Amino acid sequence: MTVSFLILAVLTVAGTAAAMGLRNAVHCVLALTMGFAGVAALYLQLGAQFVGLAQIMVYVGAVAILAVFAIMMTHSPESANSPVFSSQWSWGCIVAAAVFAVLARAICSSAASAHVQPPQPDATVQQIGDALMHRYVLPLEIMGLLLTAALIGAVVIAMDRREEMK
Amino acid sequence: MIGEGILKGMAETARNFFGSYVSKDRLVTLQYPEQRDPQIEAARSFPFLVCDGGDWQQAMRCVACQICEKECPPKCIFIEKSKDKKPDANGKLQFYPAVFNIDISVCMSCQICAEVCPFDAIKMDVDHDLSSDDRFGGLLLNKQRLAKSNEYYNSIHPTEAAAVDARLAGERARQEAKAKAAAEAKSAAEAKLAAATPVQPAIGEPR
Amino acid sequence: MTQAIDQIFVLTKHWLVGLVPVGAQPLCSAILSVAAIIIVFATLFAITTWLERKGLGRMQNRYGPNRVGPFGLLQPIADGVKSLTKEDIVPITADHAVHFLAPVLLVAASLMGYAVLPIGRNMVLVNLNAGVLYFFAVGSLMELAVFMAGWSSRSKYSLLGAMRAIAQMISYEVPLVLASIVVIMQAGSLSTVSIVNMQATYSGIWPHWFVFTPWGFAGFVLFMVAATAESNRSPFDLPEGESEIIAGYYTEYSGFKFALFFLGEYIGMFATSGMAITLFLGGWSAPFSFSFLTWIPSYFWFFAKLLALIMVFIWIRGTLPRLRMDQLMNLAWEFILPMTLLNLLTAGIWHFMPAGSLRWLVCGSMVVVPCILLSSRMKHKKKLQVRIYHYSE
Amino acid sequence: MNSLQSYLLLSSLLFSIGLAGVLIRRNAILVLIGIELMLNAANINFIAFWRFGPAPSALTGVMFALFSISVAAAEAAVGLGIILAAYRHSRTTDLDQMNSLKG
Repeated sequence: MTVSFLILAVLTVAGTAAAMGLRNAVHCVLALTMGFAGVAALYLQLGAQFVGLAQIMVYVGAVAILAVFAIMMTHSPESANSPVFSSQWSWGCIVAAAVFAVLARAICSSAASAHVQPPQPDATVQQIGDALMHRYVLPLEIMGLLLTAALIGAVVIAMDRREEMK
Repeated sequence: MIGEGILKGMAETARNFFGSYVSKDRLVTLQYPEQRDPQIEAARSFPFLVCDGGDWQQAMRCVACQICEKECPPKCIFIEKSKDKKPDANGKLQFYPAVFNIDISVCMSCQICAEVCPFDAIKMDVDHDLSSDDRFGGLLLNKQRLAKSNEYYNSIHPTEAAAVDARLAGERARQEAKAKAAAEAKSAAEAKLAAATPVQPAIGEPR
Repeated sequence: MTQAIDQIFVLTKHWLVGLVPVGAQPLCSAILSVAAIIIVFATLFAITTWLERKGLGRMQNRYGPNRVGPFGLLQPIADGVKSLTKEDIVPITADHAVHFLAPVLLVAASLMGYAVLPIGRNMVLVNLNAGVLYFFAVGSLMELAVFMAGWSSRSKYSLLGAMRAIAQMISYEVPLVLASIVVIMQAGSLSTVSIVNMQATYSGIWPHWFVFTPWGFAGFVLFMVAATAESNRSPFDLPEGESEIIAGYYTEYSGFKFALFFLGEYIGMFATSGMAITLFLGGWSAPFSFSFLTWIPSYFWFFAKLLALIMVFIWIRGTLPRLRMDQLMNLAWEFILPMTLLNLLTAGIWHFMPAGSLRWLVCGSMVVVPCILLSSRMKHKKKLQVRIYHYSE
Repeated sequence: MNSLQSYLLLSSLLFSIGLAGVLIRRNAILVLIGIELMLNAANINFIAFWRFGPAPSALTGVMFALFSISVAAAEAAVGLGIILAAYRHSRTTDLDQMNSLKG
């Protein structure tokens, strides 16, 4: 393990753990952006430049802002004093820890995961574009359709229908 | 077409930009501390105390009647009346303000003090660049800083000052005439003189 | 000789890097480049504040700053000293950590964009394969910084300003990216260096700048409008509309943090202008291929273009009044977005038509006709008309 | 050098953190964010497997990560829309209080 990987891993885990554990919801999202940025840096470290930058643009630039807006729109003063964690939080922690234990054991015992790093493959934008336009053109189109549907659906769900009900 | 008005506006600002370098009369800004607009007569800033004659302590018109202190809406005037009396400019014995302070950081330049003063002792100044690095002391004007001569008053508000001077002169003349008449009547009571018609003194020579 | 002058900074850096041990060379090289970028653009920021105040003053028939130094040239230094010595006030209810981090993040995010801007020939910090994407990804960090500033201040004005700013930045990021996609389509690359290299060739004396094509010109104008909104400049400066919400999201900042916000905003403006130069105006290439023009070093051309764009920004700020929020949003979604989408189509048609006057005619009309139609429709709907005050007489 | 194992361990840790968040948080928005985290963990796996896999030139992992990011974005938009609608209905985002299906 290199130093850069360790730094990024600590950053990511700290950010996401803070995002799930802090009291103030806005602080949670701000910590989460740190975690997302760490993940993006991990992608860059793995040589997937395009994915890493897309991650920053989508998660930090859009999802985090969206979440923050949603938190501020649903904020109510009485929620400031209510408990942060649900009543069965200990069970949740146990389940998560168990899942991690199982996954970690599987990973450590697997022979396939002992691979050493092969030489850097290049995933240039050109190659990604070629792949998107040839081999993966159908998923791309479906993705476009999905995003359009999500756009319309989100607007329709979030729209205030009080005007119509009158 | 969108943007037509934008281009028109941009042409206008460009004309102003280059015009300001070409023709000097476009630039109306005065370089303030060095250049100043001529003072207009109606300008008012803060009150000052009018003095007749030379020595400011002797010649202050104020008799410490404290009307201005009571009338001042923001209560920025502080007067301490003297215990003894001193002769004023006319030689008459009067009270005088032992302390007269105006906090011009509080003063709102309403001019009420000048209007209520029965002695025409407090008037409005035009001096406005009073900024000071001392936040409290620098803006608390004491008697000495407030005292200004009648000539100065005449120079900043000539019309008003002339009217005030005329009125004061008239009053003084009337008083003198009355005193004279009283004296003459006293002497006439025994001398049995004919009517003593007092002559009005000429206006404009108050002192 | 010409080459040496052109590459003087690159050669100097190589010489300096050669002085340190081999192991530290990459780090040293990076530090040198970053320091150079920060110093140069912070100086440009200082010059721009002076230029802006002077230019705005002259447009309003005033003198502008003229006290500190000759022609007021030392005014930025005086401003800097003033903001450094001012008291740093943090509201007692503010979220202290976030309040502190917001200006730092803003400046850092706006400086990060310069990593992919080719300032001159061979003068780019990193030639990223996905440079343009990197630029926009980093630009989206600024929204987060703005939100942090507005939210952590615990002030209504700050929060309203931040909300306005984020809504505006998100709305205009779409046309900003879409307007630059035409260039990416034509260049076939997301790397800023290869985009500039494509434009730095000449046919006759004319350069192959993308702005000299119908879709390039339309894209450039749309990009600049979106960039103006993205950097919160007048006439899109609603987030800091002084008459309504004091100073927007940095209402509660004072002293040096306020100066940092100012710096971040200007640095961001330079970065987007630099991107516009890279994408449409040929980057560091000379406007004509005359030998006396190409003799002038490449970085000079970049900064000349940058200063020209900054002056246009100042000119527009001196001319136009602030928009209303609904006008702003209507402009983005009803005019600029359809225009950018149509522009994509135009660029595609341009690519596949044979060169000639017919291509110019078709693509030119594809830009002009929708522009006229859309603007007349907007005028018809009275969306951009003069405001009528119903209740004031 | 980093091994595939370290990336996989990191991603499983991220997944568990996301899962714990989903299970223990009361705020619906943070639960949604937990789901996003789990998706991110999966993406790290995709990229890591692509990088260490036998045929990186096929770009399968990168493609999958890209599509998964766009699906996640769509999911976030729709999910937050649903949370807003639910909030408008029950005036809360507390999942422990949202316990009736009846409108």
